[in-house]
Amino acid sequence: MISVASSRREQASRVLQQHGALMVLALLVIVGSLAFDSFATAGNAASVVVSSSFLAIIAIGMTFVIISGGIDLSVGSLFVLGGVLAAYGSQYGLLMALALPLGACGVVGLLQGLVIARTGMAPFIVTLAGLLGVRGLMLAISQEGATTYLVKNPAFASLGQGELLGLTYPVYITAALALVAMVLLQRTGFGQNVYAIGGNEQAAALMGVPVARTKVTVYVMSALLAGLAGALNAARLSSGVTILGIGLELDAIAAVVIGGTLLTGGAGGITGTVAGVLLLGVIQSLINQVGNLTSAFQQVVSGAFLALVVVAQRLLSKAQRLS
Amino acid sequence: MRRTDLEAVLEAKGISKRFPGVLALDGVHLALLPGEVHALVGENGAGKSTLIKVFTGVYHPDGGELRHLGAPAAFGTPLDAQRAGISTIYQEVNLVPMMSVARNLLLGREPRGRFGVIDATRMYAEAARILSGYGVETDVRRPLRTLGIGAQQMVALARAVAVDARVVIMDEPTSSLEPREVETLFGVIRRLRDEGIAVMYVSHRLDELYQVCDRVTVLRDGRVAHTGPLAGLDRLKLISLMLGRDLNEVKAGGLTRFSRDRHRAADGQPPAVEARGLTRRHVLDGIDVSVRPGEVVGLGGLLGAGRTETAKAIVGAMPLDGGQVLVAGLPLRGGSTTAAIRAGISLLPEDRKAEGIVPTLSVRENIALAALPSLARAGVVSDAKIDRMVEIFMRRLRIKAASPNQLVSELSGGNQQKVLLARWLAVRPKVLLLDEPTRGIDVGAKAEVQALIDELAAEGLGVLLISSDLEELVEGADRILVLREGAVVGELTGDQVTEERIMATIAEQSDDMVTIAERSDD
Amino acid sequence: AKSEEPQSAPAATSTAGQQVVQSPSGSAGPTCTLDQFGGKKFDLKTATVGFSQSEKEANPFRIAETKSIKDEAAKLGIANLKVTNAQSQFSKQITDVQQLIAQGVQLLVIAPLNSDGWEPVLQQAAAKKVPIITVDRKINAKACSDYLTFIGSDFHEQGKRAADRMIDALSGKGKVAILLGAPGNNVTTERTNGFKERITEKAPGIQISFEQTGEFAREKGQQVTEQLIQSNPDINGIYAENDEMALGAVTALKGAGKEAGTIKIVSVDGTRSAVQGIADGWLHSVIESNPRFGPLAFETAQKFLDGQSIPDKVIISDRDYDTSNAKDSLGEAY
Amino acid sequence: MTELTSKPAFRTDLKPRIFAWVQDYGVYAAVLALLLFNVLFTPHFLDASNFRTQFVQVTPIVIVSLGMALVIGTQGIDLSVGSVMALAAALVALYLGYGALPALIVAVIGGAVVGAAGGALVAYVGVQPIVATLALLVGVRGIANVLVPQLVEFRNPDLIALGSSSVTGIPVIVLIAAALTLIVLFVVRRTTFGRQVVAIGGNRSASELSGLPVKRVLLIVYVISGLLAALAGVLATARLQASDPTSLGLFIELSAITAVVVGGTPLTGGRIRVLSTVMGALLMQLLAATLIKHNLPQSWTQMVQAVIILAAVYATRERANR
Ligand SMILES: Nc1ncnc2c1ncn2[C@@H]1O[C@H](COP(=O)(O)OP(=O)(O)OP(=O)(O)O)[C@@H](O)[C@H]1O
Ligand SMILES: Nc1ncnc2c1ncn2[C@@H]1O[C@H](COP(=O)(O)OP(=O)(O)OP(=O)(O)O)[C@@H](O)[C@H]1O
Ligand SMILES: [Mg+2]
Ligand SMILES: [Mg+2]
Repeated sequence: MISVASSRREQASRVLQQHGALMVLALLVIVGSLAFDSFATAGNAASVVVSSSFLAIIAIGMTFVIISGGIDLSVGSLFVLGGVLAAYGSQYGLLMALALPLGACGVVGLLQGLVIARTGMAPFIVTLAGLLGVRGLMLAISQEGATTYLVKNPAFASLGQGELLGLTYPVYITAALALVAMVLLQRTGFGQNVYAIGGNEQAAALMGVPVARTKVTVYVMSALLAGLAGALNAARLSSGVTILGIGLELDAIAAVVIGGTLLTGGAGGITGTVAGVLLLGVIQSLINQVGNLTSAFQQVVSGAFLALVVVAQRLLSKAQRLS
Repeated sequence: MRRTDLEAVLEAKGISKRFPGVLALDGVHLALLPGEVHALVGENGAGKSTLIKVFTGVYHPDGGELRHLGAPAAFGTPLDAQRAGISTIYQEVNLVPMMSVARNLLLGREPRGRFGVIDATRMYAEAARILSGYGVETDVRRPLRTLGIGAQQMVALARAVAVDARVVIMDEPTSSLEPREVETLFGVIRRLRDEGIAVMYVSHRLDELYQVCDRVTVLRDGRVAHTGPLAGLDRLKLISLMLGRDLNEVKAGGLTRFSRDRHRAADGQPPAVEARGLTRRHVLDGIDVSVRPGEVVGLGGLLGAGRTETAKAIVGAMPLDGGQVLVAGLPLRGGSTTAAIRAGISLLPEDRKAEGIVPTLSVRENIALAALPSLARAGVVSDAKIDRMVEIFMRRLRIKAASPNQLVSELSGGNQQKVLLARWLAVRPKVLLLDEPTRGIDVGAKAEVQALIDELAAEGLGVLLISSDLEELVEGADRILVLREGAVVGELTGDQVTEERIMATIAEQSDDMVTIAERSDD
Repeated sequence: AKSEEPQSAPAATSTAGQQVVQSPSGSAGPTCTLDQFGGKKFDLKTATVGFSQSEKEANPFRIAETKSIKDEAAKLGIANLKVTNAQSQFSKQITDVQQLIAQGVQLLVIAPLNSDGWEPVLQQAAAKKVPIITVDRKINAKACSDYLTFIGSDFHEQGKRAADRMIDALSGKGKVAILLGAPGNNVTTERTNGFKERITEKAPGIQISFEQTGEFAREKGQQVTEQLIQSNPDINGIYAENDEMALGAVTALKGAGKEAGTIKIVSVDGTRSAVQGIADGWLHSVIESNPRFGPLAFETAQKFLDGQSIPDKVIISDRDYDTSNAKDSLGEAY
Repeated sequence: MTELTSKPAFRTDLKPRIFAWVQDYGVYAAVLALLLFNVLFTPHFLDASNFRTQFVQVTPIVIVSLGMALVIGTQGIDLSVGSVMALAAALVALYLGYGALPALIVAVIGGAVVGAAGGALVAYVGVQPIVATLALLVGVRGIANVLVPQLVEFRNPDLIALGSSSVTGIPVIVLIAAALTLIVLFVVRRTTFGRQVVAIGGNRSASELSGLPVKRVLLIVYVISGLLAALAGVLATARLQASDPTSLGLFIELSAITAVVVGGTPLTGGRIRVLSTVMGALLMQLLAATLIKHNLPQSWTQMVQAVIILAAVYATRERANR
């Protein structure tokens, strides 16, 4: 007979690793509040939360992709495409303002997913091509980026600008999406399939997981969420700005990984990702609080922070395995 | 009991399957009847796993027809096959290591609560209930990878059987199971048979076949060499069918693998390697082992007794809390595998797929891997030297490959194992630690490997042999250390080396359960 | 470390290259006063002032711009100046400004990365009645209500003036290539449109046979030009939408063994290296885009706080550099 | 071997062999196709000066890709290469006062140090390569910009000569890239180190148990990548005749990864194809040149690149056994 139970300590350190980002976040907030008077104000907190919400939406989609063992580099381009199409579509009403970007981004996600699932090409390369192609598409429909479509539809604009209790609607939308994503990931067969193919694709296939369908779904979701984030952002900015989203995919990946999701797939979660996004936002806010760092120093500090956070994460998880 | 006039549940009619350079299956006919246990046997690379993968929709046949319940069937994916009631345990444990035990066990049929959402509480309870039926008591929330490989195999088994299956296919299910677990498994198989389910059973352990199987199909080089009832079939006849050799020839060779006489390990000689007080929390508890030149030392014990850990600790592949390893009387520095190999100790790991082969490299590169430093001058490798060495080992171990340049991942399991053995012999070790060296190896190859162990010991090599096959252990080892809960609980020498004594030593003072966890909850 | 000795160029004097307002204030267009805007008067010296820079301080323009704002603030004794840098990410700039507002700044000077998309910032600033002065690029919104005023150059006009120079250089005939700025950038769009409009309007003999982006960077300008002169050897002029790309083009021409001046290069910005390039004969002319916004920005703010009326846009007059003035103006170039 | 003879003889199928050929030599075919297109439709394409231009422009990417191929072979990835180029440019500007050679040496050491930092994070701390090098991507460019905040022109004749002179008509930097390619090819094919790199990428725990110095090899691989990136940075700087830490090497990591993957080296590691990587880089260079020469707008350029990358990788992908 084999009998192996988990010790309480083991469970505790597992929790520790999963919520490492959350704890670093709490630490930073405390330090920031002590160091700067204007840091722990409602206004500043709101600005961090509001501006993080768009990255969070993208990162939620990215979490699914990464847990499934893939990666999606096209989200930055999809974000800007979504914004431009939403602004363009808003001329024809609220419905078009949402349907157009979601439709287009969904199709891109579907294509990427199909190529990845059916040909076995590396997601990195397929979505890298997506990054290029989608940005090209965006440039084509905005006359090489020269045309900025403006959002004239008040209903759509309010989707991005309307406020409730000092926070704009996108924050609530993000929160709702995060909750849905959590349930999806932890409590549905689809979520289990995502973990399974990320953990061991071959085994998952042998266990009867519909690998191709799950992969396609994951990339469609990621693209839809990126498009939605773009559309909401366009509503917030009242225009389809064309110079957005460069390097956004790296931010999203960084947030997901800081949140404790393994890039190799098979493990991770939404809470960590949300914490990771907020962590990036808070770091930026702290840099702004200092108020006089040159741009170059800001980069050094961000890079150092990122390194610090991942090393801390890593050591925490090592400690877990040793105990 | 068995009724041959029954309609086949699953039938292969002239199935062929080609891989680049190999015709793995060549017009195979096989009918699986309800309520029978059908043995599928054959040498390594005969095509057993390939046939199973064709049955389960992993591979698509190049020729022939698959019939399911009398109608032509084409399974596009394993999922299709599963839906048709065909459930499988594969040769290599194929589960998701990072997911929890419960989620692995119930993936795809988790109990649902409100809104169709998974009910976690019920899932864990159900998983625990199912597993305890297979003698596995564990926290089903922990990741599967933290379980020993045998326990993982039991989870895979439980998973396969728990579905509403009409056909259950098992590809070497016992290769990582303990005798007691094998009994549990046989109980399950007999129950399935009585329920009218067709069971296909692949194993290289002939004893097992005679214990549970009704009929047998022998594959040789991708073709069916024989099909018929097992009961009347003589053991030697079966072997001669598998090997494709004359019955008399096999008779002459006999079934003996190891030479009966003990090695003459010079008793006066100092140990080639000596481990003192190997300790690691929850795993190893002050283990002392020594191996003298020309001696084969066996490590016995139940699953999870710490045999693999002991071996890994000796080669420095596992961090220790205490203890040291001495080679020729001098302590091994650094605790790294590199140092151990340089000092002449090598380990053939237990988990071939995860720790053995490098799947992207050829047979040739895999064999040469560990010996590279000695095959190079100033960091530049000599291809001529490698070729010569690879050729020798491929011939000596009879490695079946299209060419030395074939990818090792394309070989059958047994041949992969031989490649690994070649890798370790190539570094000319003084002491060889073999962790389940004959797992998944056919009778022919097994005899070869065992003969090889003998031969090496005779040449003065020290061997530490870990095997769950008690017969192998008894026949091969001069001296056996029995481990339990990470500690040596007995040493058997000379005439004490018998299966009964091993079992007795394991059982002594031992309660029903080996609870590592209870120790860790101090 | 020991770097090369700097090239000997006359050091810029403190007032050299000062911005000059094109249209005398209040002479034309709508104006704005404190009352109209609805804000409250405060003392600039003790106030918290925010400056949001759009791009890294890595090219001469941005360096000079940030430095000018900081220097002027120091000169005026404004102790509490908060500077943020959006590192060319528009979303970050929006957040930056929002956080500046949250930190309680009373006056905002913004160098916008983009003209559109300022809605959330403007709303927030309006709610707190924080006056915004945008420098170098415009914001597409209502002056004196959404924001206070704009100080900067007219990029469209710069394009037109560059076209005039090109027409001059080629005597109205020939083939011209454009090295475009970063795609999607307002500056790129306006400098391109201005140039093309003027060419079609005044010199139908000039054909624009090639336009590729050099992304405002020297290396990219060099690479594109190398491809260009190889496949279009008959090109007569190159219009580079900033100096860096023009200088990259010069390196490419040198590498291809061309003589100085055989291909006429006109560019926009007025960095010191470009003006030196004119003196060396490689560039034909450079249209200035003056980044020294500090004095004018704070002067405008002070006027506004004093209750005077200020114009809704302050267009500065940019000079041109060509062979006639390049050597003498080196000290004024940035 | 001997057993082979007892196997039933197999038909020689043509189709799989064509597949295998395309998989191995797809990049070469794609380069040829693109050359053919250009010869037919691009004016002045066959001029010697054109080939010179293309080769010169592709050198930094080739050099960076060589290091990237090694890193990818270990199942890693190095996103920091562009920033290392920038750092090298900054260091060259700072130390050029001592002469071209000392400046070059300092720059290359700087690259090695960054590589060592990344390698240490990956090998010893166990951080995932993509995140470790992402942190370096951000931080190292920051450092480069702190050291040299803006573009600096230089006049050092040695350095300018390095960037613009030729030997028997072939630009020096192209010769350097060719030499480096041969060295890396030799290392991968013929040295113990090369085999170890590939084995580690193929199965890390197997390599550990086989006594390979896994951590050290990983560290060295990242150091090499840093070295090569720094060298590429110096050469690009020499060619530009100015040190530009701000924009030098931006996004080159993506080009390099593309070159490696288009060349048929899988991102899953365990395999390195050096010459095909160079071909991959050439393919991307030729493609960019073609699009520029035909004056396509940016939107089209990016979409066409996307399609070509997909097509090339599709051709060279590992086929599933079905
Ligand atoms: N994916 C593959 N690619 C190429 N050849 C393969 C592949 N899978 C199996 N083969 C070849 O097909 C033949 C049959 O292999 P198979 O795995 O079915 O043998 P087996 O009877 O299960 O052997 P074992 O007892 O060692 O598991 C072998 O020669 C093997 O090398
Ligand atoms: N982190 C851990 N905490 C507690 N127990 C563990 C941990 N990791 C592994 N174990 C247990 O330690 C035991 C040792 O496993 P292992 O399989 O190596 O032993 P073994 O004697 O070599 O058995 P066999 O070779 O037959 O599988 C296993 O039962 C495993 O479940
Ligand atoms: Mg098999
Ligand atoms: Mg074991």
